[in-house]
Amino acid sequence: MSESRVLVVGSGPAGLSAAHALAAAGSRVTLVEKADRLGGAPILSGYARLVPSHEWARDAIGGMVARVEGNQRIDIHRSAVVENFEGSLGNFRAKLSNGQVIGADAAVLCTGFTHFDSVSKPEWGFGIYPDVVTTVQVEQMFSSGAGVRCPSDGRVPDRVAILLCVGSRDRQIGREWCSKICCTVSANIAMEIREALPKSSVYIYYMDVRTFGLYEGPYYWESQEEHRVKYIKARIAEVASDGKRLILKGEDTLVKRPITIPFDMVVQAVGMDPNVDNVHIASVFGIQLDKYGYVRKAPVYSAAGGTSRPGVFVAGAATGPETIDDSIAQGQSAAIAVLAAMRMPVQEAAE
Amino acid sequence: MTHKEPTGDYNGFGPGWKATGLTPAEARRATDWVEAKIDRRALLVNKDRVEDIRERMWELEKDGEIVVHRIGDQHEPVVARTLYGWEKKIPTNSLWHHKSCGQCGNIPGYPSSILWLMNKFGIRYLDETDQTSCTAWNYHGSGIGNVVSLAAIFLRNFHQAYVSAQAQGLPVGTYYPLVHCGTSFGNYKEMRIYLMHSAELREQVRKILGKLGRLVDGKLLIPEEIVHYSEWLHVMRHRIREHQVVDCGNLRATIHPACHVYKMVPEDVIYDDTVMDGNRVAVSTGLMQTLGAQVIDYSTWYDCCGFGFRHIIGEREFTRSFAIDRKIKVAVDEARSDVMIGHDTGCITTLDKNQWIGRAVDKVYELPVMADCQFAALACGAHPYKLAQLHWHASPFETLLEKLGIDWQQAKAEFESYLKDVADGRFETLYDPKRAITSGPGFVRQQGDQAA
Amino acid sequence: MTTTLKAPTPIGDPLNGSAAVSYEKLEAIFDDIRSHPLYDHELNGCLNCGICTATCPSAQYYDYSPREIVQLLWTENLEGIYDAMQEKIWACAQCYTCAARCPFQNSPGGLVMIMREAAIKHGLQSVKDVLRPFTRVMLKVISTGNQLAPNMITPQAFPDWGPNISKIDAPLTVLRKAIPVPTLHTLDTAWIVNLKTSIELYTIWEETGVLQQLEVVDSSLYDVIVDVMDEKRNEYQDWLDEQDED
Amino acid sequence: MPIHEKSLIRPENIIRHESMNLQGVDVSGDWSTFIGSRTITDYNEDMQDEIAALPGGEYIHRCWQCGSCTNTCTVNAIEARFNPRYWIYLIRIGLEEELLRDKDILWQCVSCNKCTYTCPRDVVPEGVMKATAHWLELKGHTPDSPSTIFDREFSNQIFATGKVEEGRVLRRFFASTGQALRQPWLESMVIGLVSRLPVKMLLRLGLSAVLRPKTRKWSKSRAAITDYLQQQGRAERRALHLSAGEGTHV
Repeated sequence: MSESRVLVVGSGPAGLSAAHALAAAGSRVTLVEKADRLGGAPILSGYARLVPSHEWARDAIGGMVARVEGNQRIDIHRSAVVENFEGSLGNFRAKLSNGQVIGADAAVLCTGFTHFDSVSKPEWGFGIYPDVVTTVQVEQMFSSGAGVRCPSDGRVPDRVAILLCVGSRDRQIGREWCSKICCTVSANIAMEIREALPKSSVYIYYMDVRTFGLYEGPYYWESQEEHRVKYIKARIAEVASDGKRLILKGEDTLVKRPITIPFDMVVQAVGMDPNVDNVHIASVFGIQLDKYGYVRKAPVYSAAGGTSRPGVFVAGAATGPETIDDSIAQGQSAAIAVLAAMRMPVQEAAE
Repeated sequence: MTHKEPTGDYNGFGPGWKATGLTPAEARRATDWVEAKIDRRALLVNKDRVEDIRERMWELEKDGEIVVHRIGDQHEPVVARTLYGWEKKIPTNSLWHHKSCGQCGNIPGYPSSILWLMNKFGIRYLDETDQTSCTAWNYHGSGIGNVVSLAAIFLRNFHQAYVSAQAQGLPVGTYYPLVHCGTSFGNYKEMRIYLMHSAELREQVRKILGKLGRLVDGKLLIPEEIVHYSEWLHVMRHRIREHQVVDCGNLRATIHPACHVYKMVPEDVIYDDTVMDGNRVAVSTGLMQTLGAQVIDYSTWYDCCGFGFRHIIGEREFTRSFAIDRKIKVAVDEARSDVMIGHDTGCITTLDKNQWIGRAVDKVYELPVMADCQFAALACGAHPYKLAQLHWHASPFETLLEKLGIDWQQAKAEFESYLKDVADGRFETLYDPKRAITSGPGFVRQQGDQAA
Repeated sequence: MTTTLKAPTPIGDPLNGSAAVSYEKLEAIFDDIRSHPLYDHELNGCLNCGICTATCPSAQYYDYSPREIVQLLWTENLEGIYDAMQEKIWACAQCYTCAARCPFQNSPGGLVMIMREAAIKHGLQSVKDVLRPFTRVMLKVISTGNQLAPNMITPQAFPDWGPNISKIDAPLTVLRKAIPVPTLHTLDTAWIVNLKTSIELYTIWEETGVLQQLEVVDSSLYDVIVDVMDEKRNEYQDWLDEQDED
Repeated sequence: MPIHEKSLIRPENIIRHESMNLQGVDVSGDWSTFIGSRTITDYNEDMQDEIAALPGGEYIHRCWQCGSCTNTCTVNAIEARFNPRYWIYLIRIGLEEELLRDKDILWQCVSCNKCTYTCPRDVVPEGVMKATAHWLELKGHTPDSPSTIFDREFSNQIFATGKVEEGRVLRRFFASTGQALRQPWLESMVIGLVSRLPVKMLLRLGLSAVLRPKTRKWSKSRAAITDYLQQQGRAERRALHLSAGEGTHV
């Protein structure tokens, strides 16, 4: 059997993991990344410390990047996208935007997600008031070393509110899913703020807290027990300003009274949208999307990582909100699925 | 621009539809461009998930269920963009005034300012007596009424608008209804959605309208767009500016957007990237900015005025408390507002009339409140008493007039002396009263109408 | 033999302390609410997030919560629904901010309207109490199609609006004639309404059951309106007959 | 126009002038009535820390509002307003005004400790209730009542002598609360006692009343206890941002 060739699209955690796994198993990998560097959202968006390892993204994901970049079996195309993709399992041809044509037995889409654009919810004040920021921006404040400061005047915030479910669980804007990671990320950010600014108070406004699985202890519990973060059961209706501070309007649903509370900084825990390019990606690769706009998964019980088209596989947040750890696991899982699929014809012939 | 008539299979898919004849690649590029430029809120996923009721309307028309009253060339439409970047045609000429009971009843400067501005632009319109309130205030206040009655009243009034031109010997559909009241606007838009969704409701209403002789070819008549006067003002704002004679540059204005204008059926409301970055409803704000005033945001801009529908009649304790604490006080203390501008009947009444009683609890605020059209008329030199009828406003508009350099004392004296003429039966009018009746008792066919 | 699964749990009227309300009545009221043509349109589910109550003007002043209304209906809490129909549904200001903001696209304000219609249908005492100040307005709107008339705004009816209902002291007739829009030269209605128009409207009231609603709530007002409208119809018929003669 | 939904408004939020004339207009009663907003406009960020500084309140910050404490609560079973979960929430986010609305029922905890055993987060709600009652007292929200006065007399005597002499406690209690010493119930009780108790015991009781015996070597213990209580009291007052005063009633 000749050496298999696999196209991996996207170099976030899932793509880096899939590419490495395939190369380690002896395949030749073509890794296509539309940005000018590898790493995906954790690197491009400047995440700070990751959940749950607390390692800096640039170290943890950076390590994955270095491993892939140093691998002879992986051919990397940066600032490139796949423009055309045809053929079938064992015999695909991909045309890249840089003019190259790649042959591949299979492809793994690790095209990830897009952060929800908070501008789409004007009542929450993003883009109107400078001190309304997103979780991604707070990550950047940490990772850049600048620290958490109010963008309007650089002051240290006394009181910070984190709003959960921004761009998630909201039919008004067609987002009827839970973004899965924002509760944990928010608890993490809240603890980091409290650690960096011990005099500050941090409030998390929630509908439910979904720090699933083992994240319960080190995030939901620890943020309260060790860091005195306060959780208030209210989905915020509106962020306004009285000209001095931000004003949060909501209903404290446990007290059953409306609230209008002043804050220095409001952090929106932005959800995970389908990749904005998904419609295009779907048409290039001839695959289906689900009703939310994510890549539709084939039934998982036979083989995980399939799409609606044989030979085209998928891993990570391309299929829906996903954690970094699970994206990495799915990258490896898709690699196994690819290898298994390529062996299938051989097996069938033998039988 | 050439306009190809819709043909073949696509006939009926909206009056503006035409085949583009683009290649798939060109179409893709064009779509990309539109998606990049479209309103920021019109995100990919969402766009397909919010229903544009007009699409259902065109389908029903194609199926022969309804007739759509179209906005045609005689209405000189201007296209505006709504919340999700959809297009909405706003007619600017040949308009049928669908008045507001609250405006005509206690803010008469409201309709007179609209008519005055239209006269200034030489716009053809009809102001007739064959119309009723939408009755939605009563419904929302008391619960007396129901969806069927509201829908029937909607279609009766709009049918009358459609046929009204016949009285002048003009073809049906010449005049297009312009809704003055915000509650009527919101209610009619809701009714249109219910009607488009429910065959049962259509059947119930069809029976009633048949009895009244209010069907077109046995079908319900549905307007292509339901248009609020503030939308007309919005698309006319640059033309209004050409007539501006009063400098508004040193004015700090706050806007009270009306709930029933922009919270009911929000997808149909005009947003404009040049007006507060598209983060606030564009009407009124766009006009005030165009007239040179500074529009100041305040923390309760989204709040209701406190009208309450039932409360204003039965329980003003809530209305006055809310109006003062949540709107007037904030606009004065926070925004240092010189004037609050609204675009709906109940809000103007509530915010204007309920200020005085604040003295009872030492909350003394004096914030002039008026409608966008009244302000526009003043800016274009309208008489503050004779035309804008400001004497019906309880809030102290005199200080505002001084700030605008208008001598209100002289104007008041002029008006008082004019009242003597009125008492003697000599009064000025914006409109030929003979045109006010278009059928039934009192109708007189006008000379020359046949030829018009 | 039939078995009742739900135990009837009658409750007393919280307002007037009257006798317990039978379970059958509670169920009948809820059935009317649930079978309203708009019910499914206005209620999709509930995340209990509180955005509706947060934006609700009435919730700022009353112990009233659109979230509670939605929850009562969603959980089919018959006693709670009946209880809410005594006072709470009348606190709603009908601004529809709740509907504009709900992430589930419910319309609590719309649900309140459905409950108000049901309260009227069942002739609850709260309806009669609440609608007493509406009599004049309803007479006006049903007989003329105009909700408001200039001569309704008197200092006696609106002392809290202060001394300046008009800042120009002149007879109302003259002030109205001084409005440069001829259709507004009236005292009894906001604008002059055609006779034919008000009769068409009256036909709509008859055909849509609105007059029956009114009869339940205020039978004497109903009688007055029927008299007024009979007279108008006769007048219109006379005019039609005249036309035929011509 | 009287408010129809009056029961939905807290009485203190209704501002009303029974008789008022403004600029010649009679706006008495309903015409000038205003309603105050019920919206919460700020949090008291010290409140949780204050409760946590008092004995029993240490673990309040762990609460996640599951409601187990209220569900098992002995008092809640007969008084629905007695809701430890709710009060813990109010304290945690600092809604002081809301908590004070319940100050008259808050102390009714019977310390059965069912909540202590059921709480999945080891908040010790019973301790929180104790700390909260203490907090109310320190903040001056609980005016003296017969029971607190009795407690004080009882404790003071123990501090003074290391013993309790019931007669003296009663006498002082009656004096502090302005009650006559001769209470019919007391007289009949005393008569009952005298007729039933052995003479020797009666003698001892009588002697104690006169001599006020102390626990042996009490002065040393008293100094240690008083010292501790004063220290504790000072710390608590500091934590509650109260001016340094007496500690607890010593």
